[in-house]
Amino acid sequence: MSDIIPLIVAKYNYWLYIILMMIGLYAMIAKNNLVKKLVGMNIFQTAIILFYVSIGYKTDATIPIIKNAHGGGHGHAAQTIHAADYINPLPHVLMLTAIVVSVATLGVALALAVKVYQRYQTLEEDEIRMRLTENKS
Amino acid sequence: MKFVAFLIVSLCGGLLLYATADLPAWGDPNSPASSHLSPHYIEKALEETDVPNLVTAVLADYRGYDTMFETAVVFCAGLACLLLLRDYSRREGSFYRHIPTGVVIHFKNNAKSMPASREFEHMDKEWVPYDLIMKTVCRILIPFIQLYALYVVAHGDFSPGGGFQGGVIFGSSLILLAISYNLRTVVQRIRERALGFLCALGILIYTGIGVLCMIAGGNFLDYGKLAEIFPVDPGHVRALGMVGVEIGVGITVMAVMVVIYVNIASEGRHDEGL
Amino acid sequence: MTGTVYPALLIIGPLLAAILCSGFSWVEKRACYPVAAAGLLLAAYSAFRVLMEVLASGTIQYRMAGWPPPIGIELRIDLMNALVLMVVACIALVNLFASHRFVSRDLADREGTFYAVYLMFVTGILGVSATGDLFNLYVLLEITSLASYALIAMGDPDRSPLASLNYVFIGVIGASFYLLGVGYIYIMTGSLNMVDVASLLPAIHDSSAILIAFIFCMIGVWIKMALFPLHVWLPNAYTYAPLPVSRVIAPLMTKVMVYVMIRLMLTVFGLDYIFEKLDIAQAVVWLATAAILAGGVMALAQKDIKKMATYIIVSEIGYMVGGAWLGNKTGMTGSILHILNDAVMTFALFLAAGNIAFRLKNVHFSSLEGIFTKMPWTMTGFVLAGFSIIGVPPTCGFFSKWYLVIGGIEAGAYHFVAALIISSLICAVLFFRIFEIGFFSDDSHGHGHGHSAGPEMAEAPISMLIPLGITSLFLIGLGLYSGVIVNRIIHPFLG
Amino acid sequence: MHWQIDLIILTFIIFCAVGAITVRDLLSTAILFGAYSFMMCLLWAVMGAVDVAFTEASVGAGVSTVFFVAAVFRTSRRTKD
Repeated sequence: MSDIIPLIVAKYNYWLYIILMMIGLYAMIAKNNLVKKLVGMNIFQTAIILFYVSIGYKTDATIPIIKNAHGGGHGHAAQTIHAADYINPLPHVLMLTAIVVSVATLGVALALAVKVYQRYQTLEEDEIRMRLTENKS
Repeated sequence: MKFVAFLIVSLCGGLLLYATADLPAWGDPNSPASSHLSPHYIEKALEETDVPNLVTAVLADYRGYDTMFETAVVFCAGLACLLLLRDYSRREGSFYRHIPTGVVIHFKNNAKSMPASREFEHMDKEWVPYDLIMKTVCRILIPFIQLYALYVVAHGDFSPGGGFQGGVIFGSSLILLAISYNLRTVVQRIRERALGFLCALGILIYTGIGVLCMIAGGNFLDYGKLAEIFPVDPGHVRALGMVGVEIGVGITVMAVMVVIYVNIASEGRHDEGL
Repeated sequence: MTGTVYPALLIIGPLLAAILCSGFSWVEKRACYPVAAAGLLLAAYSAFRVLMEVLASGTIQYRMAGWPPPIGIELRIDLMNALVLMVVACIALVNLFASHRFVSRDLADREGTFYAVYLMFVTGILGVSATGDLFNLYVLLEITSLASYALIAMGDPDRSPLASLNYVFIGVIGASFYLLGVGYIYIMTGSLNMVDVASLLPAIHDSSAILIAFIFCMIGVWIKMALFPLHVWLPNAYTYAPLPVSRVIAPLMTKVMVYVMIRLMLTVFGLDYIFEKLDIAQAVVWLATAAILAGGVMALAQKDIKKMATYIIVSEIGYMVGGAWLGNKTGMTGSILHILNDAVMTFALFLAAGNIAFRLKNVHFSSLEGIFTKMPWTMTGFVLAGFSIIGVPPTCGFFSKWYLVIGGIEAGAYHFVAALIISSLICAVLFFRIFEIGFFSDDSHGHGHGHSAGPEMAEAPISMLIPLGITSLFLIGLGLYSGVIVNRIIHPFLG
Repeated sequence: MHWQIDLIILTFIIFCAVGAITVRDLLSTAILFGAYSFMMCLLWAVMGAVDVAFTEASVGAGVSTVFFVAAVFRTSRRTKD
């Protein structure tokens, strides 16, 4: 037991992202309302983004913008940059892309939801299914 | 359904928890993710691209191809909303309010409409715009939001921000206008056709810069080669290329955000809405 | 390094055409179709040149933005990519020609936007097949999916938006799982380039994180390709989509996902890892067997050509996944060859269905009576496509099935072989049932009329028949030259 | 990185996420989702991912929420779960 607690503490961000991912995935699968499902979808995607951002984090490092790059005349030619001083920028780049992709998907999905509502006058999946069976019979 | 969902979710959670044990410790500077590729980006980016914001440098240069498709995703979303929701049929009837007396007139026939005059105001059926305070505050605020958006785009090389953020902020300033006044105000200020052109223009700028690099003899998006066409400092040309690209991204994102909003809020009729 | 420009043109051509299309849709709608055709022609020509260059001089690496591979993104085109790219570009082009009449009839007010989204779909799918970077693959996959969500929802106004929305939910779960898998690969190796990752992985094969990365990547890809228990989104989405859309999404989307799976297996994780470290190959082959049988049985229950074809796709996915997981070269050969053949034959089937739907407005079995006399040419193509799916020798479907069966026997997976044979029989039943309805159940009063007026010909327009004709020729051509394809392309690729 | 701040934000995130998917009014769902995004953005800012936080603040907490509100305005606020 004593070695599990440091494990949890050292990686609590990973644990958190797993919890959020589970919440999002559960909402996407189990919820009945289409907008709720979309909220779940976004929570799911944000959880993954949190995971990537956690990958990039480094202790004792600062944000990935080079300090004094153009300040102090031509300082930057002589300045040496240590990788350990700055947070890894690559996951941030990937996640910028992922955020934009998620908002694009959200836009299209909401457009579809509005279209579904125009047709069935409801956002509840079971009610839509009921209308469909009514139409058939 | 709930039980199945619970089962699937627990299974996924369990698998991921199982893998967590082997992940490198959180914030470890020597983890593979921080020691394989990223030192190159951190140590060489300023020298190679002359851009101090590493995220922008990686986003628009090293992984510029990704970013082009990211813009393409946004562009595609805008087109998709137009394709799905745009409704060219006209809604029946319209409401006018006589401003001095507050009397509302309802025209049931579309063919007739109130002649333009200052006394009558075209009114939404569902959405009643907010009061004077709201309008005035937003009116004062919007130019500053837009100025800030432009700053974010232009200053993306040196500080957090860039084309996406700037574009989204600019787009949301127009959305704010739509919410505080009404949708028609926005649609009159910036026509649908103009928005459509702007969507295409932004990504065309991005792709065009890439193609220019190819014409100059480099690979696609190799901004370094632009120095051979344009009279610019070869050491700084990559940064300039990135600014150009970011402007393109900003334009597309701005236009697409407004297109998506307008189409969702008015169900594609572009007449009235939130 | 400035080598060939064709890999870049392959992607940029359709992308630029999409941008121009969306611009032109606001000023001159008639310009959209030629622009789209030009973009796809450029893509097809580039794909052809790329294939030639790969055959002549081996793998092409195109460095985007000029940065060397692990730092920048590269397009990496080897023999398998080149083959898939060629098929994708050709099918997209032929479908554009076949769709023009339909689009200008049914979607006249949004023609330009439709072509633009269609081109974005093609761009995405070409990009997925060309890229050598794991994250780039995700972005392109999302473009493809986003475009297909929009295109699918253009169909039947009653059902298609809902089908598309369900596809959105499941598609996002699939893509996110894939992204999660890539995240685990990234955290363990620090790289995103496929070849670089492959060189770093052997050192950490025993890590549980890599196992989870593999599982999540695979589940993500399986969801996107609709492998049997995860296929629930596919039939509705493809059935209610408009025909010009479903006949390009159905052959391409699923097949390209199979390609992605094989790429992940061969290039990223490596066969050693999959077949020696992990002990799941047997289970996956069983899953594929279930997919083949379930797809076939569900296809039997349908009364509509389009819906039947969607279940046939579910069954065909089982062939390809099973072949790839048999763990021997013959099975893998069959699987890759089947990507090519299945894309062409599904396309031919949907083209024929599209021609029928253009005239009859639906493709329900009950309305097919006497269809052979009404649309003889279309039905010739339909018969060829049917024979190919059943696996009758001169058509291409036979040869890939042959490799799959041999591979199954070599691997000792007799249940898979049995499923393949049963599935062929089921397909035979399916298609002969349609032939029977179309050929023999010519109702008697129609016969009486026949003497006076003659059988009424209502063939589809020529612009829709020519694409079908070309595709049918390809069905036979690919069959006759499958030996060449295997010896020149697939065997050198597998080494 | 201060773990106290972290912990507070993390708790808020979980609450907002659970709240957003359980509350029985779609408008509240949309607003809670905005709050969730904003908390997430704070967390990323604390973790040093300024660009990602900036994007999330403008996209997630801003535009996405507005899209949700617009869609709810066009459809209905009613939900059964």
